[in-house]
Amino acid sequence: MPVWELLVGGILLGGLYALMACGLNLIFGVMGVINFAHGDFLAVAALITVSLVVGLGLPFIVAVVVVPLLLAAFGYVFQAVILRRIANGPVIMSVLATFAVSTIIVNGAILVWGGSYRGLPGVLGGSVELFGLHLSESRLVAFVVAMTGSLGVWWFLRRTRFGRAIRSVAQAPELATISGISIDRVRNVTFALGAGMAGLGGVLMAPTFAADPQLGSRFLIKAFAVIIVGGMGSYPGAMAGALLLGVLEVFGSYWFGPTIGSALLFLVMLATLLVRPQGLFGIGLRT
Amino acid sequence: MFQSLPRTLAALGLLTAVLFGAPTARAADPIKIGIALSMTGNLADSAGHYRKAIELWRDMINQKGGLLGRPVELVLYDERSDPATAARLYERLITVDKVDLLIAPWGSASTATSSAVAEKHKRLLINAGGASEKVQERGFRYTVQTAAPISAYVEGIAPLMAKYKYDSMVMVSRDFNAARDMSAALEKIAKEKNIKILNSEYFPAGSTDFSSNIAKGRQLGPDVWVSLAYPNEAIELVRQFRATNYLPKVFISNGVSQEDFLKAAGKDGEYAIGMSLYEPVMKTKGNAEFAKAFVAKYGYEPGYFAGFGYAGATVLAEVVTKTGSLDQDKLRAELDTYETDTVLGHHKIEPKTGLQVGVKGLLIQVRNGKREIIWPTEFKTIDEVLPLPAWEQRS
Amino acid sequence: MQPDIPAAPSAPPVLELQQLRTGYGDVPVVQGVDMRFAAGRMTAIIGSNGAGKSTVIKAAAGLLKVWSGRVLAAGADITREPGHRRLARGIAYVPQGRIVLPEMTVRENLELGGYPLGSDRRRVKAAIERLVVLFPVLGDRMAQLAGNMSGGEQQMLAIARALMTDPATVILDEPSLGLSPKFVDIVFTKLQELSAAGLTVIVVEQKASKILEIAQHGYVMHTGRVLFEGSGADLLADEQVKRVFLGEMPDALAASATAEG
Amino acid sequence: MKAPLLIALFALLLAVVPLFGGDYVLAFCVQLLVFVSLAYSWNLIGGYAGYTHFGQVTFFGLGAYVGALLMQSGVHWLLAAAAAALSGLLVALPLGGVMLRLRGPFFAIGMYGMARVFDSLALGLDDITQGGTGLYLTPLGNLYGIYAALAVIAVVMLIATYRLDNSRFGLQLLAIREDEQAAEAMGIRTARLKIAAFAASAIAPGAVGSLYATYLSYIDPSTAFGSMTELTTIAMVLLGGLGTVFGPLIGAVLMSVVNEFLWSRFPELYLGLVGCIILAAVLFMPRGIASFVVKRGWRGLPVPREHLRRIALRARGAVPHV
Repeated sequence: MPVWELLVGGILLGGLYALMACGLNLIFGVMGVINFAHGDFLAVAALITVSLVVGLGLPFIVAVVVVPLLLAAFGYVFQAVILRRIANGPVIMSVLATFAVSTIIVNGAILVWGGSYRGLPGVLGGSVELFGLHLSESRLVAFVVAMTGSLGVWWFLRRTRFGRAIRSVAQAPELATISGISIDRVRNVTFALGAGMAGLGGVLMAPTFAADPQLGSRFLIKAFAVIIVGGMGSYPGAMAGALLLGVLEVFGSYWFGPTIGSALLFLVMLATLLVRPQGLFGIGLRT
Repeated sequence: MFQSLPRTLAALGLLTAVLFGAPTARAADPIKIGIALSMTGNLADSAGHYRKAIELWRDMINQKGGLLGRPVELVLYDERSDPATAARLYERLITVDKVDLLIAPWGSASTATSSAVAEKHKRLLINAGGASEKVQERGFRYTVQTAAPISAYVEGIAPLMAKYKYDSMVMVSRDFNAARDMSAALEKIAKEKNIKILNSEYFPAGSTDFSSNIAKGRQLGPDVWVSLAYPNEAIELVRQFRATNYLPKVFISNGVSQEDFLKAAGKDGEYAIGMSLYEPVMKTKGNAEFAKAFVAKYGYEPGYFAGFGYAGATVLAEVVTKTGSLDQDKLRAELDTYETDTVLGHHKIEPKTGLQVGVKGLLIQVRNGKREIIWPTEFKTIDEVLPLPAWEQRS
Repeated sequence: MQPDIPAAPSAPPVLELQQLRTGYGDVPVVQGVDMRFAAGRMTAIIGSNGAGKSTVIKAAAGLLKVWSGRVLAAGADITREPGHRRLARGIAYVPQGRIVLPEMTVRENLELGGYPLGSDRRRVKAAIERLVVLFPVLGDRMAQLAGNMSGGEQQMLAIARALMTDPATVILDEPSLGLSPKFVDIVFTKLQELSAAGLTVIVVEQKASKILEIAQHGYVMHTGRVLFEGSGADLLADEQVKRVFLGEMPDALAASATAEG
Repeated sequence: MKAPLLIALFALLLAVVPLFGGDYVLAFCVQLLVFVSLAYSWNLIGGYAGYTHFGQVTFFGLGAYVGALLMQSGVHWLLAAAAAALSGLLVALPLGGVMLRLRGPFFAIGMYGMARVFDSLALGLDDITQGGTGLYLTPLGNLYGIYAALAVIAVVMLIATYRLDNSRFGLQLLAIREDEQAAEAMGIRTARLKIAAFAASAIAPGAVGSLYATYLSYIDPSTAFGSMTELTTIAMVLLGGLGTVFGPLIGAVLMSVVNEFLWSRFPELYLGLVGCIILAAVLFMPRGIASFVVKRGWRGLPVPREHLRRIALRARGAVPHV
């Protein structure tokens, strides 16, 4: 059995999962909003990236900067205009709202890009050799960005004034209000941040996957699995959870075939929910 | 609330009329052909090419004066890649829109459900987009396949392997009905030709990671890697081959034979081999005209998804012209023995099951960003390069 | 026993509620309440369970949408102003129930209270130092998780946090809730100290007689309305208040009190 | 007295449809009734007990496969549907025991994962299910039988919901939704009730799944466990009114009609348009149409215990401390 190859493959896949989960962890883990449109944020970001790089011939790095900003702006407006109005309602309302937005995004993307698959040939397509193993360049970059990004957000939430404000809004919104924090503003910025991270995720996934408007639903549940296994709102946890799930999926697929391999992801998620709802690693921001 | 009962009923009646009434008024008494296919859902991309070809066919035939002297009109619906919706929409096409002729949806699953509806209404359904043999083997009288059957997809593989004395393969396919049919067909061939099948796996639709399959492939070292998959999966496979510096001696997938693959895989897609059923360069009947018009209208070369749609419509139009009628039973009877040539090649069905037996398969190789035919020899446009050149030897 | 500090007639009260109506969802809870909180005074709001005491001050603190009526701060209409702007007007609020962030340290909790001070670390630090003098118990626990402290200590932390921005007015919602008698005394003494130092204190309390002993002014609420108003001493002395609200009273009696009031 | 009248009217309407409608109207009604039944079932656990989740297709798909396999071995389709209903119940009992320990979004997401697990099983156990090939069945000659069976299920679900709404059980479920701990403190055996509601909510989906397979004469994993089926059902219930007697019916009818109208006229936009409609409903009628109409004083729609319902539907996190 090619243990090392599978392990490295799993870890790099975990990096992609961490990337998918990064923004969702802020939005679901910290704000408690189940954002059904998160996968579509990723897909649209990937599609915009393809359009910028292949269509307009801009360098990839431009997309890395521009696309997250675009998505962040969209997220801000989405939160400020729509989600804010139902923030105090039952969780299921935000689910329905984000689901509705998801269908609108998918439809819009089909109108703009058509249904076909798009890729980024030539961008980060190569492989890097390390100790006799061949690692995907694009996944390596995604992995590094996901890990540093996660650590960065973790530091931001713990150590900065605004990060603390986000945490207090998540844990006790009333307390935040009486401490002079505008819940609306914090939520808008948090959602924008989460959407921006989804944007970055989408950009970095564009070189790996064939992107199409309906790519999103494939990513969504995996991203949820990652943050549930890792612990809601916990960034180190999500990183560890993503790696664990990636490794598990690759090994599981190797042993039991891809169908069961990807089902393992959900089984682990269910087991975590039932046995250790706070996540396998440490404590989330919301308990 | 009961005082307003008459008014409520009137409103209900109006609503019913709006809902279930035919959406378009008749103009110059056209012949209406009904199709429901995916505009959304996971088959939207492949169905899109199919649809474009059929729309092109409509334009072309109308330019030539239509069918039986009447203009052709398409009634198109989106079945959302959902077999249930497809069934309902064919019910609608038949009973509400009262279309004259039917062409099947894209994909075997939706064809399975819509063929049952057509059968119930004794309506001819041209199965132009479903490769699975199971659909035909149900013995539905009114479903006639113009799409290539699974056997056509795989027939080039054994000769190619024999030529290079390759004797082992792995199969990694998306789990859907046609892929399972294909595996069965390949297993049969393998038995006859003494080919070792080292591994046969299915991945669920929506899979994007093939790390474990590649690791297994590297370990097993097959000569040939076959994937019955959609273009996105073919794209992701070669990308991941490249990214992990893996390459079988031959990589064959039907997903390679589409424009999306050429564009999205770019250089990484070079030398990949595609199972194909149609190529624009083929010297089949009417193909030059079709390919030219297709490129002119849509800006890219048609692949076999498009070829299927055009061929299905062509066969349908020919039998209608020949019988001079829209009577479903007459048309079906004529199709029993009707043989013709389409852009796909020869059309011929097995009368009992309606299974297509005329269309032959091709193998293509991607060279300089274009599809070139490498098999069978009579259509060959280029000599194949095999085994696939290693990644580091490519510029 | 308290020196009476009459509010200067010309100066508007620091906080004033006019014909306030509010509730939760569609359910009305507070049905037309008028209250005036004069500067420097300690005012107690008492009443039975469900009288609407907490609801009134929540609305005053901007945490609950006001259905009708007005909330004035030093004469300015702040009815529609969002809750997070109250601190800027010098009005702080100490909620009841889960009152600290248990997974944050004491220092982080205090820093949260100092959020409006901005990112200037020195100002935050100075404020914390000032409060440690007032609440010595917090001094040696700065690095401890707030959730690990006793209920009384958490209440101290909550009050300290509310004072981080040095507000002129502080509203407290049942600060004695769930505390041991010893800590209730400590908390009340602390309130008295703060009041004596010039802070305007508004406090909702179940422990009515105890709070009326130290408050200069008081409101008695029942079923969403103000039943009685008066100085702490007067209310303490009032037979009806005593009979109905200061002892264990059956609902029927309260109803009769409502009818009479 | 008005509710039984409305139910009778609905039943009557269902009875006359086959007399006047053509095959397409019937096919439309089959789809509609599938969703009505699913919506009422989901309403039991999601609306009354407050355990909203995204895993109802688990039972729908299970029923489809159980029914299809039985029919393939020669069992009559009605019997197969009954067996499928039973399979839903039998699987839901232990599943409920385990999953209902989860709350809020965790239960919702957990059940979504559960549906995916079953989906994978349908693909993975290909010796039994034929994997992605799907199961082919002999089509029934016409739709009347299936229509009638579905109509009966829909009416039974409607009546059951009406009875529940006026029963002690219903009240206890509402209490669980409102505050589970308090309900427990009041002596309500919450665990048992929740599981009962969950299991009850799995019966009709099982049967309906089997009937759906009969209707299509084909079933494959992506049809049986489709996420769209799930989300459409939930959207219908929420649109109509969570935890109300007529909400699911109103939601299902309205959304099916709107869907039908939009996709035949705006095939390229309808998905987005449906999204816009749902969004508008969420923003402007968050309690669903049933409550919206009642609030506007339309007395035709009976809603018992209105006051309680209003409290129960109040925003989370604004529980009064009065």
